[in-house]
Amino acid sequence: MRIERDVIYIFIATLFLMVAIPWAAGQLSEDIFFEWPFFFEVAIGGLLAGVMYSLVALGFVLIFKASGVFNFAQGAMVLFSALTLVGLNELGLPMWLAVIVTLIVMLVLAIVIERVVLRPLVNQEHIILFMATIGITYFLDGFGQTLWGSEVKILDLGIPSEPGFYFGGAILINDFDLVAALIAGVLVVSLALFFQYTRIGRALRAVADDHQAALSVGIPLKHIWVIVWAVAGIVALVAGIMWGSKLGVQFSLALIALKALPVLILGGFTSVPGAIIGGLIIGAGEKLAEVFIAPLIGGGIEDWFAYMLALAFLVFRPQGLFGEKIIERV
Amino acid sequence: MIYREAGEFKASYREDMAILPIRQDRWFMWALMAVAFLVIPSIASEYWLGTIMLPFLILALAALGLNVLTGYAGQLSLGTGGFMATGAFAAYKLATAFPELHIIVVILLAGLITAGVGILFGIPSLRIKGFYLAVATLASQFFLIWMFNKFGWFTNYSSSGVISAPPMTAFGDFFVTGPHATPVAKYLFALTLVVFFAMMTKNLVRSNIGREWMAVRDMDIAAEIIGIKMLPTKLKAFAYSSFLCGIAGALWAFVHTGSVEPLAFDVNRSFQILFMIIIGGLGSIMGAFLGSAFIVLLPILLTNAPHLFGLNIPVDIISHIEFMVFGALILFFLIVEPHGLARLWQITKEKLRLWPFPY
Amino acid sequence: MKLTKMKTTIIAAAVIAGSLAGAATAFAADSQFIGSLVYRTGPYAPGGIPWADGFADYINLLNERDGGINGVRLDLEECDTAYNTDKGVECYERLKNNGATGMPAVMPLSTGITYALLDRVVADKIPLITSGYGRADAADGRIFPYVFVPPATYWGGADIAINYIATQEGGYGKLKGKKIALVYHDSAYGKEPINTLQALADQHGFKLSKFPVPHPGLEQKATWLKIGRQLRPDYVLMWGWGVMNATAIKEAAAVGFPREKFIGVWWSGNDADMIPAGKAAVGYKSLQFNGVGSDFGVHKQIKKELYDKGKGSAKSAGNTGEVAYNRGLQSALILTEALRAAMNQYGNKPVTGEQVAWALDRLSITEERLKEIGADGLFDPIELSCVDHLGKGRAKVTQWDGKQWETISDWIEPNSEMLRAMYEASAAQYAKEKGIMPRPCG
Amino acid sequence: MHERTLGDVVLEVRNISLSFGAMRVLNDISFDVRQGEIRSIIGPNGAGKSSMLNVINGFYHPQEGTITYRGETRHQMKVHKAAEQGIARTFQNIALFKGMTTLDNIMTGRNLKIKSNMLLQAIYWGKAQKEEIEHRKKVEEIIDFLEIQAIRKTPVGRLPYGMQKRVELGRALAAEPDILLLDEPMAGMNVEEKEDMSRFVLDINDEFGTTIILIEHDMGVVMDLSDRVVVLDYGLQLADGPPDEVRSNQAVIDAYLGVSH
Repeated sequence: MRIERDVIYIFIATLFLMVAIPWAAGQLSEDIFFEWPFFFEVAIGGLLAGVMYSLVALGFVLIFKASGVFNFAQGAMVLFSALTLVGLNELGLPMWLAVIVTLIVMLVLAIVIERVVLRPLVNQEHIILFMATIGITYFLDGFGQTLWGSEVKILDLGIPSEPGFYFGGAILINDFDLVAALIAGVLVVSLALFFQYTRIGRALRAVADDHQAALSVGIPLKHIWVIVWAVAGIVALVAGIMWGSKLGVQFSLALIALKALPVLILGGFTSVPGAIIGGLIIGAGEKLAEVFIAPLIGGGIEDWFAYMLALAFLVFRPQGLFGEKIIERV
Repeated sequence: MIYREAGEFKASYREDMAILPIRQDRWFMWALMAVAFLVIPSIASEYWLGTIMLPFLILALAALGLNVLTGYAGQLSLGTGGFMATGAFAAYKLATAFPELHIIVVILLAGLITAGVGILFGIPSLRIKGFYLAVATLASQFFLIWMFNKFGWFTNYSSSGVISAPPMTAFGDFFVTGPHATPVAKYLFALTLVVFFAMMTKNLVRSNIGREWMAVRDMDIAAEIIGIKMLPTKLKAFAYSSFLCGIAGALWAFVHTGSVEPLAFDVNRSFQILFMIIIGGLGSIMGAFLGSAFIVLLPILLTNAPHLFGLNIPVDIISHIEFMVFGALILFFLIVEPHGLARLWQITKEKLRLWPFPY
Repeated sequence: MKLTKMKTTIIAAAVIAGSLAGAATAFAADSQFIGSLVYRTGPYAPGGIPWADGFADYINLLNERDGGINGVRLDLEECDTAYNTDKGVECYERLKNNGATGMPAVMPLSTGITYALLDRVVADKIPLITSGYGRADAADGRIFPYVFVPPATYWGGADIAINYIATQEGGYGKLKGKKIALVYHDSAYGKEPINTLQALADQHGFKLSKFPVPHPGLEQKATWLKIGRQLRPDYVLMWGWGVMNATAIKEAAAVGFPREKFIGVWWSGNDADMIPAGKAAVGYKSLQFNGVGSDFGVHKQIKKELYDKGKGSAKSAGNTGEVAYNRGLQSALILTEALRAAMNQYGNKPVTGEQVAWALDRLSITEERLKEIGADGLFDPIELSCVDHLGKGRAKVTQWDGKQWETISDWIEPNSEMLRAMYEASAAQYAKEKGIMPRPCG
Repeated sequence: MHERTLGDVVLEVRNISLSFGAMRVLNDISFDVRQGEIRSIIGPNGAGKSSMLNVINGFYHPQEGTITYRGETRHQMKVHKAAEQGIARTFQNIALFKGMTTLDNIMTGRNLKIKSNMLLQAIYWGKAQKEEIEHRKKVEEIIDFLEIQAIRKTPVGRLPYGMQKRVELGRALAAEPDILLLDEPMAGMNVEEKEDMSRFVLDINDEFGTTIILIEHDMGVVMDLSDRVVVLDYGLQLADGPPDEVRSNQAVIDAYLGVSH
């Protein structure tokens, strides 16, 4: 990937502002408490939270990249996969087997979605496909709960959530967040390797650029769709496990999709690295804003701030930080 | 054979440019109006008027607003809930600060204020397009809801941040808000406004501004080259769309529920309205109404269906199944006709015109 | 476009039209209809399910054991709101005319639905009972003749929490200079206690810091870094909801804030909220307006009459001690006691909402009556009047031990004098805006 | 061919150079257009013909050089300005508004002439309605002229290619332009359709006195219709002059016969 020069400028400016604004706020206002260790605690906490958002955003990117579908159902897939996993586990399956069965379920789901939804709607406008994924969302939400019930379920990975102190005790970092970020990182690297070095991965990349070209690689488009939806299902499962062990497996898991959307636009709908960088910027940005700006205007700004931040990036890069440039011609 | 335009000739452009150039369509429309204004209020139960027709009408108005922006001008928006909230809170501030204002004035002013807010949040649309714009409009959605929640001024410093509509009359003793307003009164009031604004919208989309919107939607570069200015055209779409959404929000708060908290207009509302126009048909006035009917009525039908068949199913199972069936029906209709119920209606009419011949 | 498409459309339309036509269902004329708005689905279902089970179990107990109330069988119908206001309103409108006399009272179990029904219940003359939620100022029965808020309000809850903290610290005098943080769901519900807490802060000299959490509250890292690493308050209060509660407790653990100094309101004290938080929740405290556990006579009867015969609503009798379940019991108890009083007055037949409102205006659930029911110690006695739609408004403090709640305080009575003045002032403002004339009370 | 005297210079293109990044698309191009003439730009694919039109109507901004239109010299302008100055155009790849009918497409061509404000249009009564009908009359004249009465109310997305080209011409004509830029109006047409289109171009020029700048591949058509021809090749200007003169120019012949550069 070639990084354009303005992306680097925007990146540097962002880093600068992320440090400068909290610092300045701390100097100017009595209500803002600014100290470097505390700043780093917030920034690191934000970055780690951002990785968790990336995890969800990644699923969106995979599907959008390969099929141009804005998959609203990604949140529902996170919930569904986590519910299935925990449900199977509660039925008495050992965890490893439950994971395998859930993976098979997600593969079947991908096949069904391709057959029932995508194939009849091939070549329709984007917004129609978007609406179709909303239909899938409703269906999955209902189906998952019919199968496994609406009660909250526990998914314990055994990662401690007590405070951990680093850098000579100066900075607090949550161990759970560290582990989660690590797992997300492994997932991203393996996806990148998958795209780079496997035949299917290369075909998927080709499909993103040109559907005709993909056909010439020798893989039918419908298989490619099944594969990306299945891969997105795996990503959803990982996200579901991580978020589920954090919040308990319950309906609210589906709502994390809303936290992934600003990540998506900031990074660009079509870029895997964009989802990661976007997650980091959004995560750190919203936490820093909540801590160092929000007290001035009443607090609780995290949600809209993430969107506003993404919007600000779009003004400079209408296609997102790493999105494909939109070229207009007549 | 009855539905036929043969034999009807237009003697002037004026006739040819009427909203419904075919005579049978005009009859149908008059009949529909008669049913809406006369038959329904006299036979429908309170439940039907207050719980089904009223939300249907108000959400149809919001859908109409969004359809102008998304269906006609091609600007995908997920800020509808925020704009509805703006209308509701503006109406509340106006009604409590100037109690002598007539409710129509309050509602129109609330719409205008919302239009102003819409213009503000429409500015990014000059650079940002498609799904990027949709997600960017979520910024306005979250920001507006946060703002109404956060600043006590908007709610006259009520401890909970809930606004409550004062009782107001349309004329004389004819209450349309507050506990003394009958469902019939509320229904007729909302219906009148909705019909009026539907007419206005129809006029706009068949006039120059409507053509400019569609031109921008279909090919913005070509539109600009033939002299359509992007900024005013897009902002007009945002303004008019938010105007309607604002009015819908004010009606929702004042006429439908009476009291609302900002969360009544959260992001789910925005999605709900977007579903309406996609299911109903993008770029169609009729579509806004059909979509609203689909999204409002279907869940209610699904919830009640087991009772009708005498089945005693626990409510949670009903709810889950309702979700599944609702999702499946969305998919079904999209696959049957991706361009929405309005197109389905149109195709039915075309068939009817030729019936009984296949061509 | 094939003809099949048209056919399917027509069939779909026919089905829709057909199912609309027969929307009315027949009901037995001699049984008392009870409509129950519950949420067994949606994002808040984990807290809604036990409540619905408790409510249903109590009604069913009366039917199974006593054949209803005063010989009038109870006919319970649930309607699932999924905690969604639109659906809630639809449920209310659908159920309100059911049965011989309509819905005798509505318990919407959601702040949003409560607000949406405020005008409607006045027009329909159906009492709106909001136990521990809704509008606190509805305690003023002169302005809210159809709204009842027993057994407690958020404002009272805020006062009780401060009262408890003062006791822990050794008296109100020790509060001076203390730092208390409020973490709240940024909505109508979460904002309710702020005015009360601010008034108390001014009065007792502690510093109140407010931390709104945007809905739904999946992410609170920034909030908790501020609380745990910067402000380091002496106590944290929480007005949380749904998934926000577990997240807050986990984040509190992550920044090392002692859970013993972390007190939630009753809606932040469901068993379902503690379970996902796991070990992090041990030591966390919560206010409750009812007792905890299933060690009461009423539970034993429910087990005997329902669960042993396979007629229980919850998964098993083991689930009947959850706080939310007991809250459901309590709501059912308040409603059925009002029904009983109304029937005593108007005759042993189904009663109307207006008659139940009459009964609620003079509702008296005494200690003796609670003993008869087998709920002494579980619930606080309730005495309502035309003016007072709240009662004593007391609550207890409980602590989570990792498996269940332990009661750690007696009933704490809020400062009724101060609160009453606040209720009346707020209600008066509402009356002014809505043009309501206060009704005369005896 | 028709012998006629040409009017004054209305448009002068002077030393225009245009690049995208490292790619030079136009290199020092200069020519003029006189009132009432049919001026053609020809050249092989990739010669920069469409880019030249895009420069003239302000869609591309050249790095060097100026455009003088009716005495007014400009370097850059907003895209919609060209239409206001009376420059209309058609596109190589049809740029119609696909979701709208033929009638509405052509009506959009008159957008600059409609004066009613939004409120009047919303009420659609009195002035606004009168105006709408007036413009409809004008548009009907164009529809008659282009012989597309039968497809008046058909959404243009459903029309065959040749018809779409005609509708696009109609939309440009609706603006009553002083200068009409036609970008390959006959591409992909059969002989019969080409004849129709040629007739329309000549009629427009004759009847309305519209100055026309034409890009076309069909040499026969170009030589028959044009008053003067500019030849471009790889962004360079090879020749400029009347058809006969251009036809015999050695550089042009080489370019078209593909002599290696």
